[in-house]
Amino acid sequence: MSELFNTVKSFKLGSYTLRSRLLVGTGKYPSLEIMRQALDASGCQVVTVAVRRVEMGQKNAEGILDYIDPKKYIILPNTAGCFTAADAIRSARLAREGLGVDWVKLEVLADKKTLLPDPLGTLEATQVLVKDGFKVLCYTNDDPIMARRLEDAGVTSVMPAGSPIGSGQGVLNPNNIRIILETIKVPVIVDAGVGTASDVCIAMELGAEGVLLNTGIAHAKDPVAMARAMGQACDAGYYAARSGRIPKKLYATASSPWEGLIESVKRPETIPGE
Amino acid sequence: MSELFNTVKSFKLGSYTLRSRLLVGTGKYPSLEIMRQALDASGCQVVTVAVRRVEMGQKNAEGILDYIDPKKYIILPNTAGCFTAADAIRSARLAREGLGVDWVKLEVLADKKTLLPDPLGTLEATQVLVKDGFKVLCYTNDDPIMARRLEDAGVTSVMPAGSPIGSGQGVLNPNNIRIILETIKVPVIVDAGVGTASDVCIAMELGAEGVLLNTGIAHAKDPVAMARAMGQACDAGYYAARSGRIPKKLYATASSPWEGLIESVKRPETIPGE
Amino acid sequence: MSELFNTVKSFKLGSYTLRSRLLVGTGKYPSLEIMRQALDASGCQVVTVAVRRVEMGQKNAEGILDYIDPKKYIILPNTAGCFTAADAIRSARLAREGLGVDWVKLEVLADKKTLLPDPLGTLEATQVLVKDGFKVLCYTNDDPIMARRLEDAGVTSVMPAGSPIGSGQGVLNPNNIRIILETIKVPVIVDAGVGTASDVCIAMELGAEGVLLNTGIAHAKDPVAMARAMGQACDAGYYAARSGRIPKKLYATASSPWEGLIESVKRPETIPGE
Amino acid sequence: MSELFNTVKSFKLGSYTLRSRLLVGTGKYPSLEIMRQALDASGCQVVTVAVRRVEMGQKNAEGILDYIDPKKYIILPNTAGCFTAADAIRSARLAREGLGVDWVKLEVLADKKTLLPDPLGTLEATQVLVKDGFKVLCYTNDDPIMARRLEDAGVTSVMPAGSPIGSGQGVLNPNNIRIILETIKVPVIVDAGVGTASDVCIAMELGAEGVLLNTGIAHAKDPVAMARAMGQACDAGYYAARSGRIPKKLYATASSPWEGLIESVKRPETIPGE
Amino acid sequence: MTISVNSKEQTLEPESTVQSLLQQLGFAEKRVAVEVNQELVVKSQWNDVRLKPGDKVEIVSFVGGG
Amino acid sequence: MTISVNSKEQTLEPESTVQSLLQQLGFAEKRVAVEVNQELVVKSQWNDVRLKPGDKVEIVSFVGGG
Amino acid sequence: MTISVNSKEQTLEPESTVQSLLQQLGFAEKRVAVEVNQELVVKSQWNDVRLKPGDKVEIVSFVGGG
Amino acid sequence: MTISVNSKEQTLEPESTVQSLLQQLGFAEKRVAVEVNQELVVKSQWNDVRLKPGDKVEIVSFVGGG
Repeated sequence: MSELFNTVKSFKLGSYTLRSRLLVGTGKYPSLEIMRQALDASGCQVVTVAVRRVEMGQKNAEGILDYIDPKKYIILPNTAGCFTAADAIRSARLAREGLGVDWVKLEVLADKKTLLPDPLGTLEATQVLVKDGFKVLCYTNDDPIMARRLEDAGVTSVMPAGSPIGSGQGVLNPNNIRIILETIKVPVIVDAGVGTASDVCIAMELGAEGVLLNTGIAHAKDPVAMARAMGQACDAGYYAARSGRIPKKLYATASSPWEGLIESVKRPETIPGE
Repeated sequence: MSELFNTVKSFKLGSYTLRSRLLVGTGKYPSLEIMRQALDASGCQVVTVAVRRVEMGQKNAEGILDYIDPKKYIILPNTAGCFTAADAIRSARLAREGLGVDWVKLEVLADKKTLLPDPLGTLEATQVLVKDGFKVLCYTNDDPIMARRLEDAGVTSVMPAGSPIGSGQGVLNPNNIRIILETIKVPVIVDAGVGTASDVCIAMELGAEGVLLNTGIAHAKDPVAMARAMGQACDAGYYAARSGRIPKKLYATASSPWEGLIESVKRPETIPGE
Repeated sequence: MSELFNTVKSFKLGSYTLRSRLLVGTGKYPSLEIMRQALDASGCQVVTVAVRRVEMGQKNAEGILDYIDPKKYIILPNTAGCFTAADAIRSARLAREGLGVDWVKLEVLADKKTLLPDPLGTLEATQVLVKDGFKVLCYTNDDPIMARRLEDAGVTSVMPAGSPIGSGQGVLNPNNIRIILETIKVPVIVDAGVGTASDVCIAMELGAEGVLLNTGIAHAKDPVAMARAMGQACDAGYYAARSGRIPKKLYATASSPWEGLIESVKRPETIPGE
Repeated sequence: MSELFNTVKSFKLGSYTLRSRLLVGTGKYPSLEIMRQALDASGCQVVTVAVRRVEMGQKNAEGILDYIDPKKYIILPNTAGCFTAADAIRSARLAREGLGVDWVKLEVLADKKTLLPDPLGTLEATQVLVKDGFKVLCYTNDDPIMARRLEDAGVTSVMPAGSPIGSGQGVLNPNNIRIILETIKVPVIVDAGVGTASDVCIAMELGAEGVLLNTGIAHAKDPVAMARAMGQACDAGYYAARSGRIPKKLYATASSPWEGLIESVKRPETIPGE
Repeated sequence: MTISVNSKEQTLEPESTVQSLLQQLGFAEKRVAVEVNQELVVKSQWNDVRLKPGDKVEIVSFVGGG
Repeated sequence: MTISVNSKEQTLEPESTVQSLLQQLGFAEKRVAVEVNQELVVKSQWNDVRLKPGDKVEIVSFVGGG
Repeated sequence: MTISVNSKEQTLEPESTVQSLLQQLGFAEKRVAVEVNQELVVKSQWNDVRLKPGDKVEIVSFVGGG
Repeated sequence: MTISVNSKEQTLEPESTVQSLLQQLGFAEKRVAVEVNQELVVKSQWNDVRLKPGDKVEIVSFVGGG
């Protein structure tokens, strides 16, 4: 009987032991109610939120948190929108104080146009936050060397972008992800760029520990059904990565036996390939 | 609430109404017991078998059928191993008599080396079997024109190869599958070439009604776990195909809002892209 | 000294010995003068033309032929626009009579929407034309089995489509082209689908004997410059295919030696990978 | 007449005006004589060399330089083999003194296993060398943000890796190269990873100003013929990038006219697509 | 008399039916299908169809296949 | 008499040959090929083949094509 | 006195604490975090930290993000 | 005295210059570049710079590289 098939596939991320390898963002859904249903359909356990100023005079400042059941989900604050290490560090500290969590998804972006991460600012913020006791889940580009520098700096997870945030292009450079997975010991979570279920499946098949996404679900025409698809694809990729897939060949091996065939009416003189 | 998410996603294939869109072959497993477990893990409802001579003197001629619970699975006989229309027709009739089913997965192969289908023999056998009352699920290449000829000849399903049987290369030419799906009205089931879960997911995302595979599961190191992966990937692809995925872009849209950011320490003179 | 580099790379196609492996169509250019310049820039020796009714009352019926220098180019008539074997056969015979050539590029299309070839009509017309003494250069899909049937029927060249005519998608299924090249002895010329120079280069690197294209040049913004690009890419692909390219690796081998490095200022404790 | 086709396509790189956009390395050839022939066949004008200690007692220390005709080639020294900014800076200064050139191909590698560039060391060395008056052609990863930082630091050319040095995988992430080309004003030269001619052609079609390679030629079975292929592919890609290629479509536009067809024998009842 | 079953020689009583052949071989109760001289013989006719010397009989069952 | 040339009506002298038709239309000296009732008529026979009322004639030349 | 809260002017009693500011604005019971002059003020100190004229206060909460 | 040249011990006359070292080693006329204790010594100074015991000298030339 399949060992794997029976193993509970939980893994450790920061202070938490998780079953689901899909981490889901909470931004840009048609409504908070649809978000709530999508999170549920995805089967995720970790959801990300962003730090923003309260709306003066608007009494119900929590909003989003009311739609995230603390018994079902662990909240991971991000530093989205920060373009300097200093701002990212301040946002992380505000988030820790406001949510009482010890981890953060660190994002230090280089510009608003591409939303690509700034490697230098990211490394600088990582060093400060790690010293400050944070468990840093670090959004970065897919450069294996930057990934190693971040691991050396003490990140809890390296989160390379499959492709630019919101681009829906999936994993553009599997080669880099493979090299990262070869050289990094902390969990590698593919973050950003996921457009559809097969993108999640491919990222997991490459050997990623998990996948984080937001736009791919939130902006799908049917976010709840897409959330379900993403969750299933994540599981599928997890099992496929560990099941020992068949090698690729130009062609071909028969799946039915050659023995015991009935006698051919007019056996073709020669069967090519025999 | 998501319509799709609640809809039972059954579909009609031949005389049957099916929930699962994954069809699984029964060849080449390490053991019949592992096959039984893999079929169960895959969640499939239709399994294929091949017609072969009984072993003289060997009393227990059924073997495989003892491991396929008729209450759980519908058996679809194939004509694997036939290189002429005549042999395929005889095999189909023997299968119908032996199993009491009215459908067949028609395979007329061109040679043992590539196991690619013979378009002419396939069309010839289709015409005879359809006239003879068979529901023909027809394995073919990915040529949209041959697919149309087969539909004109009355097949119940067009089953284009994603890549050569057992090659594990997935869908090599999505463009052809797309054109087939645009022009064919009967269910299109991608048959052959699937190597891992993402291949199934991609085939379903293209819009296929289902996927048939065998080697990808049977020859995986852990067939049971891979079977589970294939089943989940099939579901994932089904939902993703119908959830309206986001478009692909060079880059990028933020998943967190730009409003309400804390005031930057030293706002960088210019934020590129702003 | 490189053998290959000195070898004149002429090859035999039908009754002709050719240097250039690029065959170029004459349709859809902005003007006949631009066509003339583009043919010249491409370095091609074979150009295709179509058979059409003369314009009644319009005295100068030859038009295109006046722009094709018979001393520089060999004319290859096609049967474009024919949807039945019968029409293709008639067109071929009219072309042979009108041009005094013994070859034809056979096209039997299945429909106007996809312009994909009709395998059955193509095979039928091939059999008649070969018996009638034609050297048939046969446009077909990329199915290795149909390619073999056409070779068995006596074609002079198998011309598989890289992708649909005018689609500009290049070679969508290199796997099929590889199998065709493995099994076919007559020259294989990739026909249709070429969008830009690298498409030609890739087709040649796969091992094709030549490439035939038209829209990729004629509809480029600068047909003459694109024609030059296509011609150079064809040569480049020809040489690359025969030069024994390096294998692909995940990473990496240094192109500069490790010996004789100056002594490092502060040699990093450990150089990873050493 | 085609403007482009007549334009001499020279471009400025550092202090030089060049016709050829292919830059070729001098490492790892079977022999210096074959290297000489390959450089000639490639049509390149710029060749790279590495700085190494003289062999004590071995009188003819120049070796390689005797095989590089200074009237035909401009020598570009590199800092290959350096794993720290300090060593790269020393190597650059030694090269400038020894060769009397004012430019350098800067390489600061992260490790011997992947030969991937170290972004931090590269940026550090760039800042020092630019201040020291060097024209820095800077080997880097394909991250558009690092490319921008290097441009801000004053490099003469950004040289992103298509794939790891010597991997022969071509341009693994065209998306990143596109973003770099959108945002960088200095010449972008794709450096490293080129395996065969089509890789060069594709890099140029993306819009790169040039391509630098070494192993792809030096380790080919026939370096001289491959060098010729690379040179032609570079030209082909240059012209194709500027000729306005046709768009990609699912299918299809006819290259022969629909008008003036002969009357069909038995016009098929309906032509699909009409 | 002698016939061929799945390309192997088989001797049996003259006038034997398909049914008696299957009994003799032990397949009468199994899920099998039968051809005589490349023509299918449906189960309902196993008792009626008599075999002649030299008849070529195919007896098939089912195995794993994709 | 009346015949059809490239699907258009054409009147000409009775007993006309293919050659005379081509002359009348101005194509005699051009690089064209001719079918009468879907049968090719080679140039060497243009003077011999006489047209009958109702004959369907195709006269073709060459245009740009891929 | 006048301070800035989230870049907007805000007047309040001299000697006010962070706690009193939050009460005045109605955020005292909410899940918010506070910075004064870009330094975090943890909840346990809201009662102790007194605001001075011109202080820059940031009050943040959480919104949807990826 | 003894110095190190490319990490190998080398003995030479006291007061030797870089120029004399290069002559002794036969590289004076070659296209080489020289560092003493990790500082570049340009050719115009080869005659002026005197070597001290224990100096670390690097003499480099050029090889094939990509």
